[in-house]
Amino acid sequence: MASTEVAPGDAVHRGPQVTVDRYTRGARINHWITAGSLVLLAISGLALFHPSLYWLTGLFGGGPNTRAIHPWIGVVLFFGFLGLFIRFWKLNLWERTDNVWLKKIKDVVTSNEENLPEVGKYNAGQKLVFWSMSILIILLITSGLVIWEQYFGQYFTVEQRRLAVLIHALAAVAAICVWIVHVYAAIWVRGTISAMTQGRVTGGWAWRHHRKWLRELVSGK
Amino acid sequence: MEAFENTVVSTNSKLFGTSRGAGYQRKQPMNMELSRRQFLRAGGAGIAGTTLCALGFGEAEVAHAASIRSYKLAMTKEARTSCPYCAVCCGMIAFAAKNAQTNKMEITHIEGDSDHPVNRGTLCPKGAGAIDYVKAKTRVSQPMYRKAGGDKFEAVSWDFAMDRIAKLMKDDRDANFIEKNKDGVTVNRWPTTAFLSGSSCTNETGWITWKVTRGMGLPQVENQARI
Amino acid sequence: MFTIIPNPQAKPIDAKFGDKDLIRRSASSITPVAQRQPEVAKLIDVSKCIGCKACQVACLEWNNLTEEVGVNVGVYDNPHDLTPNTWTLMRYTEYENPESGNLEWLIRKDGCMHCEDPGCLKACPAPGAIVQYSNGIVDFVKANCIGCGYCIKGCPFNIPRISKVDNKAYKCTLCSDRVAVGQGPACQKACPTQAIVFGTKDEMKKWAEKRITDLKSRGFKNAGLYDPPGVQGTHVMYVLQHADKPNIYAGLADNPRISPIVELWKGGTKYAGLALIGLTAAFGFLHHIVAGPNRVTDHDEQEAKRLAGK
Amino acid sequence: MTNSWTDIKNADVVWIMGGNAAEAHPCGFKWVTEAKAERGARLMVVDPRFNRSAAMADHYSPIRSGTDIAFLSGVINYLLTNDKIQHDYVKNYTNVSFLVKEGFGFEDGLFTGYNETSRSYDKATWQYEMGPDGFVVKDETLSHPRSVYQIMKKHFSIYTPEMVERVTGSPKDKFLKVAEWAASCSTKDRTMTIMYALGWTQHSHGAQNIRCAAMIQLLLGNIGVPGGGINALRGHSNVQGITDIGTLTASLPGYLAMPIDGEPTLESHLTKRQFKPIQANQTSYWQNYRKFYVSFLKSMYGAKATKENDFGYQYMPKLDLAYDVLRMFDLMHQGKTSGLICQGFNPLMSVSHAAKTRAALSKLKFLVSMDPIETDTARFWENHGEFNPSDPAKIQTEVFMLPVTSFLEEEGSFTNSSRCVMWKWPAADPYAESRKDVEILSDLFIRIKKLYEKDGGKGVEPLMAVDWNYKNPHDPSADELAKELNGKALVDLTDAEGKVTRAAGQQLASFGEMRDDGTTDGVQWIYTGFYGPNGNFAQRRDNSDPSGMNVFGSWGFSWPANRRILYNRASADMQGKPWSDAKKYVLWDGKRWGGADVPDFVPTIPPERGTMPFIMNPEGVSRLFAAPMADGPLPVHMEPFESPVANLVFPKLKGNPVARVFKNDMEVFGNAKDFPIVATTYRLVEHFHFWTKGVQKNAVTQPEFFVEISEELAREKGIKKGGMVRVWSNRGEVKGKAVVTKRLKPFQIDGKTVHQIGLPLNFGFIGETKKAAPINSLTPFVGDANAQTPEFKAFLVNVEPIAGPVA
Repeated sequence: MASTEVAPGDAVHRGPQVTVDRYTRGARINHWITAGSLVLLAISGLALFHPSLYWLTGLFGGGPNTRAIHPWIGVVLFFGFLGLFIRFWKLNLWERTDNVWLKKIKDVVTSNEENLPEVGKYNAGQKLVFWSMSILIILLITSGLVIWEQYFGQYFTVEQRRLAVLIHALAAVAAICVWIVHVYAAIWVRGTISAMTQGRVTGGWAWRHHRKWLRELVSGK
Repeated sequence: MEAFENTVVSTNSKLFGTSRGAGYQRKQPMNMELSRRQFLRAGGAGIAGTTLCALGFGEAEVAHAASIRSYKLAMTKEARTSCPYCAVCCGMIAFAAKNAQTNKMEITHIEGDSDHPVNRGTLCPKGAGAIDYVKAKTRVSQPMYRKAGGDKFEAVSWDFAMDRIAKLMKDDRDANFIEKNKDGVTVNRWPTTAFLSGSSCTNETGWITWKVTRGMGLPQVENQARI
Repeated sequence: MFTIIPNPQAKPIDAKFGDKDLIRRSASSITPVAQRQPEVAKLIDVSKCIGCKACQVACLEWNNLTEEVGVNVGVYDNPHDLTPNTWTLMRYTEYENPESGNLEWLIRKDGCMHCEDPGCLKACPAPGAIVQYSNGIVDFVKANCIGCGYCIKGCPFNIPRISKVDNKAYKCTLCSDRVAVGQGPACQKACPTQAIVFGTKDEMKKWAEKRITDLKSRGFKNAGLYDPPGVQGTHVMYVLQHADKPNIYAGLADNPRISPIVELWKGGTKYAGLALIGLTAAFGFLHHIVAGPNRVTDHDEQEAKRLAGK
Repeated sequence: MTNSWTDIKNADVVWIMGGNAAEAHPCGFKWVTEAKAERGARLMVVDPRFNRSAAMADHYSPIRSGTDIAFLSGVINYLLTNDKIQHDYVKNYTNVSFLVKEGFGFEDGLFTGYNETSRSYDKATWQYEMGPDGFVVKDETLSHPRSVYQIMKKHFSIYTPEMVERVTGSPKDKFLKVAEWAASCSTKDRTMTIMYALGWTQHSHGAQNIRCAAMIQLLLGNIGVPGGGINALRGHSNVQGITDIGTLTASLPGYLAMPIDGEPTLESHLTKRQFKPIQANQTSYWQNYRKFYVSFLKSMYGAKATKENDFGYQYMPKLDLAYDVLRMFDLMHQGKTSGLICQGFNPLMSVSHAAKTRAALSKLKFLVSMDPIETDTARFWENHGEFNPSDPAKIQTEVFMLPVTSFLEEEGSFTNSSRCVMWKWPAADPYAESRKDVEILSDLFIRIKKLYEKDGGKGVEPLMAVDWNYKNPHDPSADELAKELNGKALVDLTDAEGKVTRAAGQQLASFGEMRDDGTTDGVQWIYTGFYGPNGNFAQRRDNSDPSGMNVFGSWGFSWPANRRILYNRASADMQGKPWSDAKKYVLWDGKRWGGADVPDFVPTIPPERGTMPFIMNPEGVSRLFAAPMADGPLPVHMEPFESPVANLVFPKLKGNPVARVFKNDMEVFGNAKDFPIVATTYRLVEHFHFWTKGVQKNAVTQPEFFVEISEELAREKGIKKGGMVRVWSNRGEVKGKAVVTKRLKPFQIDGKTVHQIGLPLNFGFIGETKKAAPINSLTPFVGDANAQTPEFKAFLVNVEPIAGPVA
């Protein structure tokens, strides 16, 4: 049967200790570019968002540079994330089990995973992060272009630019929160980070958190 | 304000402007003080007091703020002049400073002369932009000469230009000068060269123009009075 | 005739107001100067304006600005809009008065209104890039400007323009440098008909009353002063023949105020946003303390081996 | 201006017509807005366009270009029929009661004495009836059919409001409002000022436009009175001064006349001009003509001017005909002229029929341009495509462009439109290699004299006779020249008792001191006193105004004799009392004439003597009926030479019957069939003539030539706002952007719709503004019958949209 949870490059390695390939090199590079630009955007954005954080512009060589660089990083982020989107959107499609998983969110946060349905490559939380980021980044890039004074200022009315700047701020805040959740989850769920560093996780990790994915990998060969 | 109707307040009121900025400069500070008092008096209707503070005549001394451009006219030399354009002849003050390259006094700013009874310091867009007239791209900087049938101007020396013009004029005058008309009346007329006299020249220039043109016998002399 | 300010002097003069007279500073909290200088104002009497553009030229000249020579597009307005070099602009409207049936050529001098509650300053993220002096002048500080264009969004009159050359924001300074040495703005000095006058705001209001009375005597029953309360009044005011409909004067805002969107953005969002971010982080932190990490057990590894090994 | 810029503030009604003060003289227009704001004056504007002045007006009435006489005559008719005239004034201070000779008549628009072949009038029948005592015969009752009053009533009765509407296109009600507001100033306590400019002068009947205005002001008693007068708003900064100096073909300084062939001796010239009073006890100032003339000759020829040689009268060139600017270019076009020197002058732009001007310039041997900036004329030989289609290879003219100092780089005096002579001090050093006009002309004159000394030649004696006694002959100082203008005593001047009144070498204090025996000199009698024994009054900067009447009598020097309002004795009644306290100005205090201004009158002549205020006229009074006019003693409605309709008042009249038209120009007049649209030219406030197109800041504020078109005409022709249009007349074409505006409206003339377009004149092919062909490519080459001022303000064109940028 055709696999629904396995992405190209995913593979199981037997041995004294089972390991599972979760992310290809390409995927990882893509992820870290995206991650990096998002962090830079957050810092530079916050610097211009609240006076108390204006000092952060120092990291970019002062206010004018921060103003000049921020939108370009935004472009990088957009294409970076576009890459991730193309790679991952299929496996992030919503399924019935995701609703069950969400209903049992209490067990999620208390780590009682035995009460949860078996999860494929991505659980509902990860899917939510994925989709909210997708939407927020689209909002950010479009509103961002509208307020990119240097090149696009003249094409929009002041009213439109005002709206855009507000949307940009709100979306950015949301995106930063989502990012925090994403990062925290990676830290909280031990053994996750190696997936994006070496590209592989332990069999136990896969068994514990993405059993359905592991089963298919195994049965798939 | 009413007091104002009768005297235009001013720096050099009741004074002859002397030659160029120089003499004027010497007197100026004293008169500026005088004018400030006059200003107070003139503005008398109470409001003036506050105006003065607002306009910065208070005594407080403070450093320049980051945003406030340093005072452009400091250390310039000023002269009273008259707008060259229309016949209102608005009074102007021209501020000049020495240009290091040319070592010449060059205009840095022009504004209306508040003392002048007609324009009272105001200027129209032409007067207000007069600095770009003296600095115009099309300002002629040296004598230029275009040969007969030539397709360009070439820079020449003053001597070349003036000698050539004098020669051309003498040849034409000798060829066409009429001493007596057919009735034997002395007419001393040179009818084949014409002179258009500029109406933006000073009266003194006008007189020299009259003297030279008629002195040579030109009947064809006109100015902008008709057009 | 309104009081004539004596000619400027050609010698150094200390600025009579400056940093110590700030009442507002963008993206910074300062304690406003205790003793405000008398508020100044420029009064533009549209009914006396012949649209000669002397103010435009005087502005370019005094501020050493160079505007490019454009083209005619079928109107008298040149340039066609405010630019980083054109800080003031005459806008022409041919208005057929429905009541009198007369044609009126309404000519308005556009430019910074120096609002008492300046939207540009509110919106500016760069500390000290926009300041407001106690006499009411709102000024841009080039050195601190980062060229983000937030001031444009903050301004209820669409005045500031960002230069493509140095990416800084520019607008009328009310000739702060002239006012600082006891002169009026360059445009006011030039104005041939005294359609522009300058002095304390109280004085300007008194003068405006006189003008309005004259206009009413000529049948402009709605003549009035434009000093919009929406921005707590301005330091550039208009005398309008038809104060009941400012909009006919080339779209002068009927009731200008800082856009609610900008208020929301610079008000609630700023704090709520940071708070939300903080909370999310805090939640993670607490959760980690309470629930601790979610670790893979040996049992999990065995299970994985078993599954794989089958 | 009979009055002054600042005096406008004393007006109760301001009437602007044939001019656009707000556009052309903004800083002078200030006094109109002041009169409105400070004393509630009302402003009315009559113009083909709703212009900048109209934007400030309380009342605006449109008028078809070139029909001012009909409109103004309508107002005169209104004043006469409604008896809205200042009776005491008119009766005493005008020639209203004079009788005109038997045989004077007027029919079909022509006065008696018209000669069709010579296109001129024999004025014999236009003269006053003179009594045996040598004085004019009057009828104080004004009832005599040949009294000026009765002649006027008859003459103007045809200009009814209906007729005015039919001819001028001004709606009856709008016209009547103008007439009523004017009439409101026939009372003794109210005055109206009339401001005009080239909108009145630049017509083939320009002088008669102004005659009408003067007559209105006389009927209202508004001449010589504060807030009144008839005020010509002059163009160039010193056009007044240069006109006073008389660099005009037939002029000497101070409005003296050039000798003509018919005046072989000084005596023959003078006797013709020594007007004797034609009423008892009048002064007729021209009795002193001889003194002024001789003093001038002494300045011109110095020691070479002696009693024996008629004070050098013979050295002076004599005129065989008047070489006005139109004839100048017609002769040039015929190839009869070798050289042209332009001093701050741009004829290719400013003379009518540019194609003719260009062709004329191409026939010159040499052209010299003395100017601070490059002019289009200096580059007339250059090819600038459609804007200046010249072929350099075909043009054999040698051209010189000499750099001249700008106004800021030299000192001297300007005389503004109010006749006020004011000094300016140099502010900067000469730019690059530029030299002052005075240096250049002196240098040229000296070089030419040297050539004659060396090689001899024709006309050496008159050339060498010219007095050139300056400290530095190559650069006479402004101060020296100013002193010459004023004049000085050449010997000790003594009075009847032999007491020395003015020591030899001293500057004269007034023209009253001039002598006709060669003991005084002085270029310009009207300026005498401006640089008297007490120094250079042009430099006076006392701006106090003791009288509060905006006189500023101690600022500069206003000629003549520092008078700020001309004929100001007329501000008082026969007894010397002001007409009203509101207009208190010059009055008799029992011993002398005095008041706010210097009396324009002999200060010691008591009112009882009955000496009249208009001391320049032999009548002593002003002229409602003026025989000296070339085209009639009274104004007559004349259509422009190019007109969309025939003369509706006098169908037989074609243009001005005595205006001079050269043959080749007559041929290129356009007809109403091919050119149905009326066009007029004008200045823009952002520009000054043709200089400021080279001034960057002004180019920014008005960058490109445009054509003003009514919405109705635009609709008819399918012209878009900002689109390109082509405008052509029978002489040439121009192209520009269309400014479609409500400020122009079509006229209903005798039931037919007539469109008018407006053409700003400030653009050309040299400078920073977008290139354009000279507007005078379109204008006709015909001048006013009296002043030869070209008819720029009313001619026929056609217009069409063309491909081009649509903004």
